[in-house]
Amino acid sequence: MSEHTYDYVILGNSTAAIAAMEAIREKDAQGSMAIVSDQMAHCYCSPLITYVLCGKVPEERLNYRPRDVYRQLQVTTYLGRAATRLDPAAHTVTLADGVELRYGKLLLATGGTPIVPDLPGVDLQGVFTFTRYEDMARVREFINSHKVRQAVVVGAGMIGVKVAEAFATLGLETTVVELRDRVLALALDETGSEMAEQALEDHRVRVITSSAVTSLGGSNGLVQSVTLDSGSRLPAQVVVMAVGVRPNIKLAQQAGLGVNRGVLVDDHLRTSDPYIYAAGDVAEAYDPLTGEPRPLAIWPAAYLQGEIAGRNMAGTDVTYEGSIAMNSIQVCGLPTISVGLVEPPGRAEVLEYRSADGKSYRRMFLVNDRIVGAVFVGDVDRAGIITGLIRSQMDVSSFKEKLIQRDLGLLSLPKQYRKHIVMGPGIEV
Amino acid sequence: MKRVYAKEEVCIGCRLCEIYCIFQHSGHHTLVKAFLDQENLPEPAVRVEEDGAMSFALQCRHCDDAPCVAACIAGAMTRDPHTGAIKHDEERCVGCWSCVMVCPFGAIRMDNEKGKVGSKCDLCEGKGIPACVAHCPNEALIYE
Amino acid sequence: MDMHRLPPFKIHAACGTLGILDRTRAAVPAEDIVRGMANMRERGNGLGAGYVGYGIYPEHADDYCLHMMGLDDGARERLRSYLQTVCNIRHDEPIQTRPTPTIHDEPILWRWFVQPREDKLAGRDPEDYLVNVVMTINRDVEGCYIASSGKNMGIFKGVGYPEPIAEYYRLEEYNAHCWIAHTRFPTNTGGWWGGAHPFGLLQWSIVHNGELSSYGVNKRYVASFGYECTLFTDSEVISYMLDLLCRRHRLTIEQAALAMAPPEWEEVDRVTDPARKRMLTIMRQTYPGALLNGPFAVIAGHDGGMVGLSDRLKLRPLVAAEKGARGYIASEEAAIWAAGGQPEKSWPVVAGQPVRFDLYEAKEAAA
Amino acid sequence: MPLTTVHPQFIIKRDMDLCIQCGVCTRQCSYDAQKIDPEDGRVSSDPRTCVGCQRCVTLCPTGALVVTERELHGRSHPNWSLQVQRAIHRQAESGGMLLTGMGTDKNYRIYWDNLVLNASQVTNPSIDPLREPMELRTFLGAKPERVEFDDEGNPVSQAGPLLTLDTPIMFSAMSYGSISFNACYSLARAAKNAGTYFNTGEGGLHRDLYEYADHAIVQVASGRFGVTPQYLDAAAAVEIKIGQGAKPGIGGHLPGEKVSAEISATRMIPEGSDAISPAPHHDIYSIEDLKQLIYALKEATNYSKPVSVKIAAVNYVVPIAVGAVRAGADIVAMDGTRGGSGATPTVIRDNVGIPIEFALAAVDSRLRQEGIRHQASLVVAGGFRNSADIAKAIALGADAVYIGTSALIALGCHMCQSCYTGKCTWGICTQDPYLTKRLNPEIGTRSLTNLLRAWSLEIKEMLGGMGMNSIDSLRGNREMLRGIGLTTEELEILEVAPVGR
Repeated sequence: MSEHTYDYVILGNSTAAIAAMEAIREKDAQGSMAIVSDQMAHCYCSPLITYVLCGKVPEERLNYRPRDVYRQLQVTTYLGRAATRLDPAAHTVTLADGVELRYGKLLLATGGTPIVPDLPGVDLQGVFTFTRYEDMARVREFINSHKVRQAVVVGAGMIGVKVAEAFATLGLETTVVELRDRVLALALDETGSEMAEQALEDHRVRVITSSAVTSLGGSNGLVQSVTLDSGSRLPAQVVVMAVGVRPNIKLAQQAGLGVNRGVLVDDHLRTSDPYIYAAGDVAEAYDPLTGEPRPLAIWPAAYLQGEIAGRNMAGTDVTYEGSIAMNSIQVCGLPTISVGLVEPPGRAEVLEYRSADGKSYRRMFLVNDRIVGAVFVGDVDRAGIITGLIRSQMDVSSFKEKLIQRDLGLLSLPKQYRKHIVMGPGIEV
Repeated sequence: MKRVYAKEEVCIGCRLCEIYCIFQHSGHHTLVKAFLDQENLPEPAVRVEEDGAMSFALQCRHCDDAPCVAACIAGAMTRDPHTGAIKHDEERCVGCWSCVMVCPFGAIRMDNEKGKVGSKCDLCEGKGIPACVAHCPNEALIYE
Repeated sequence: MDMHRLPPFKIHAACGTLGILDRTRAAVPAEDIVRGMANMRERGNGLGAGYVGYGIYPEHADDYCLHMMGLDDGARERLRSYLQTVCNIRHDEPIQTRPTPTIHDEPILWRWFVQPREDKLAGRDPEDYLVNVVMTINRDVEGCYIASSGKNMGIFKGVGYPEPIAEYYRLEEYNAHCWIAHTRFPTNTGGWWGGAHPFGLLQWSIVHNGELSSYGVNKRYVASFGYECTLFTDSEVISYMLDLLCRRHRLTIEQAALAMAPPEWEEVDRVTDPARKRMLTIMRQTYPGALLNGPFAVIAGHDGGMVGLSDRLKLRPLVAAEKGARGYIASEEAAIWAAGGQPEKSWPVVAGQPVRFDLYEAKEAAA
Repeated sequence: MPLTTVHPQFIIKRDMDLCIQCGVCTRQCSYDAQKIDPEDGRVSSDPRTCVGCQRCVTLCPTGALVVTERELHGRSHPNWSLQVQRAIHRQAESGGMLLTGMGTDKNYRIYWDNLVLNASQVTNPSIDPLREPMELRTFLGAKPERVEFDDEGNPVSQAGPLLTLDTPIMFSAMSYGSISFNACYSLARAAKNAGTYFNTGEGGLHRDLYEYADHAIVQVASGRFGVTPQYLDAAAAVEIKIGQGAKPGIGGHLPGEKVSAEISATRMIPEGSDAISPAPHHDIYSIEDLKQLIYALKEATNYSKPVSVKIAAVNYVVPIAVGAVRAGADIVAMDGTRGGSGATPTVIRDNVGIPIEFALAAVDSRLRQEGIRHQASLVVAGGFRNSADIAKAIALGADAVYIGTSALIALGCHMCQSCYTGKCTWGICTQDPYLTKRLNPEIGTRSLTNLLRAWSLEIKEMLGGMGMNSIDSLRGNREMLRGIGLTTEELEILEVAPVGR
């Protein structure tokens, strides 16, 4: 048996992969395990790369687990080498350098790849995507080595907004261009987006919505300008494409696994091949609120899926109840949290609260007395109580009027729910 | 693992738990000195909710499958493998409030000036019985 | 020395006791009991000793014999004038004595053989009647005290060690099938003739070594049945208690012992046989006043024989032995050996369990 | 509002060096004597409404508070003491009877302190309670005068239905309604733990306490509150309440605002209506009426449980008590003048009734003289403070002792005598849910069980010291008592010898 044979092989090195690794080792102390990643970096907190860019977080605090985590859990690492071919029948995966690994069980946790629209000038120097540590390192190095004064970020999603904030913090004249009519359209509702835009403007980030980038202009190979469909031209020495991320399904597709937008998995996170599992941004798992599977590129879901996939791979039988969409993002100092559906279906009941000074805003949508979505902007204190109510799909009719009140607490909830928590052994929401 | 449970029927809303939690984490040796040192007086990790005759004290439940550990993007919220307690590392916290988003008890307190999670219950690790339990005058908080 | 109106305080004493019974009614020579008592000289302080003999007045076997101690010459006549009003005096005579070194201040000693007067009985039980007569004499007849009042038995006691008392009362002249004796170590009194043991009432006689801490309860318990304690000694209360339990409540000796020295509740709770448990429970519920608490070891003589009982913690010694027809009970086994040589069998009296030696004839009658 | 001439009774001193402005005292004070001044958010106090319950002092985390009785000022006068003047001021304002809680605070002589107990030294040894089982087991009820046996040696005599106590101490009557449910619950559970009994008082038995009914003595008082067949059936004994030591001869009054839904259900009276217990039972105007009620209750419970009669110790307590025994009472409970109460006219509490020591001595002696002491047990109550009082009472002849105030103190009461206000800060004598929570029944049960356990241990220690290993030998053993500083008549009534004799 060649020395590259493992009971478990994990493709990917982010939160889903780490959660799976730890879950497997906890259940199976002896099983041999390998982890493969096309990135050289030790496992790191990817959402923090914008904080590192603008110096808010020192680089050494980026690692997600201690440096020796792989040695402690006896996991062999294959870093900086992408997996190029997967052969489910032969139970093998071949890496870029030709090395072939044989696996008992395999986890696909290869996350997502940034979408790069096919625009003229997109290959110019100074144009970057921003999902990985290397992207951040290259942008930082580019800014330091070139005369950069203006920056344009294409796409005002989660990544776009945080990159724009970072550039503004670095003192660059920053503009973010968004195709839709408002920023963070997936995460917030209209009022939420308005407040987010205001926060960006207060942070000297210019926001242009309902407009698309048609082309990038440059001179001697460096990007110099961005032209919009409105015809206006924005000077820019650095451009970040943040229009979205797509599950990294190429390997799975070529291996003949069931895929849609992401790799399809069942309630045990198994793919169509019983020995191959998938978790994290690459997977398309069940969303209890919408009732059908969809890719969910959010950190907590990735961790949870990784953990459950790991346990199942190690032989225990755990079902994954699905994750609901949720985002917590601080836009230039303005905390925002959204949970569940942000655009409520048809005749949802809406509860809304706006503080006198307009600084904090809450909105909840209820469908037959169950909360299906909530947005908190400004004051997000104890928002998790509502998250708990959404996940448990609890009937809130008896305390509906208390939900939106500022001093929402466990005392506002029925005694049974509270009793159960306060006396119960922990979270069973 | 041992956890702190509140017995609502006998919580008298006196807030001594909060006072002793502050004192325990104040670094001072006398209660009076702790409260004189107003500026760096810590927030209590336990919070008393009161509505008329109903009241009880709530702190982090140190859940077995803690959603806050899953949600934390900075590895600041971790579970201590020995004690099972959920620890919060103030250094690493970036104030993204993901933990606040997922904690179903709303037991995580935000410290807006510092832009980080405020004091979070550490079960008074290394200091014996949690201070809130030890000083509840009516045994409304039990540690088992 | 005022015999009657003593200050009402409790008399504390330690003591030595010895009882010898010949179950065939054969005479037990007085010298045996005296030799046994001499052996326990340490247990007394010479301030009190006494003997009770059963079967000593065969010729008056059916008459109640009152042994009288009189303070002065007039006492006898005062007793006669009262006694005539309540009893028929069959015969009365002095109790023979002889001057003996160390014996002094002796009272007038006289014995009366009497029967209750039919006309005065008015249907009352003669023994109840006699108990009243005795208590009335002790209380009201000036300078007069009745030491014993049983049939065919008598108590010979006074201030002194056992040997001189036996010598003084010329005990060798009596043929008793049962002798019970006592030597006394009183503490707070100079000792007086009436206070010595044994203490007798009708057929019962008591010698006692111990100190009842429950005296106050026992005294008030028998008082509520009409017994009036005048001597403030444990033996007085115990003898009234025996008379109450055995004669008036007609309890057997075992049942009376259960009332006086009951098993502890821990033990009662462990009893499995429901009938026995119910019996023990009803006894303790009914007779808390009879519980003798504190250390005691008692030898009680009665017409049918002799009984020994010690407290349920066995805080005072009591040992029993057998040799042929003879039964022995004593504070010390050494006294038994001294009295009648090495016994065939000897055993310690079990705490709270009575030991009894009955006349063979009594057994046949009962069987 | 005209000027009130009633000066504050207490002084509240706050050490500002220690006060950390935490506000615990303001939340704990139910008399508005400690408040947060809205102006600057700092704590402040108003002595006028303070009743001196020491709640704030106890809970203050830094011990910054001292509450002391305010010395009454003004020219002293032997006849017109300042207390007398205050009472007149109050009545000039209220025009009503002055109410108070707890037992009399007039310093009548406490005769227990004039009696001392015996101990063995040489002639009879002490019994070591560590080695020998010390028996406190006590039976309350009618016992046979003697035990008769059939031929097979089985007893044919029968004792009446009896209460079996593991220790001669019971909890006195305190009704649900005057004290909180948590207090009743604690008393019930502690009674069960200690193998003794609690008394429902006139308030009926709350449905949640039926689980402890086998340790309950249920009262039938002149108001007949909560008296149902189940109530009588479930209990261990039934007690007819004729009187109460703190207020002999008068009835009781629980104000309507205290009669919550729970209390109205338990007492079977409309919610919010005043619960009045009339002075006499309006069906007991003579001793034979009492006999009828005793036997009615015995019939109702088909002679399965003892019936007790509780009377206040008054001048004719001997004929009344002996009469009750002759009327069929299995237990006679006598409540002395120092007994406590939730709400009582002060003038009656302080001037009516005789000390329990004499009532007990006289009644026990008379019952023995009459030869009927075995027909009923004697239970005494009224101001029992410690296990020595209890041991002395048993030596005088009591079978058992009811304790009330000492139980309340164990639960946290600080004797501020304001029970009638219903704002008891210790959660005992109140129905306000914000206050009743303060008495955690787990703690309450533990405190009461501890108190009974401690006192029982002390009684065993004293018994051993007297050379006894059973309470039976102390009950009525007046030899074990000696009197100090008592007159010869007092010694004679108590039938106790003076010290030295």
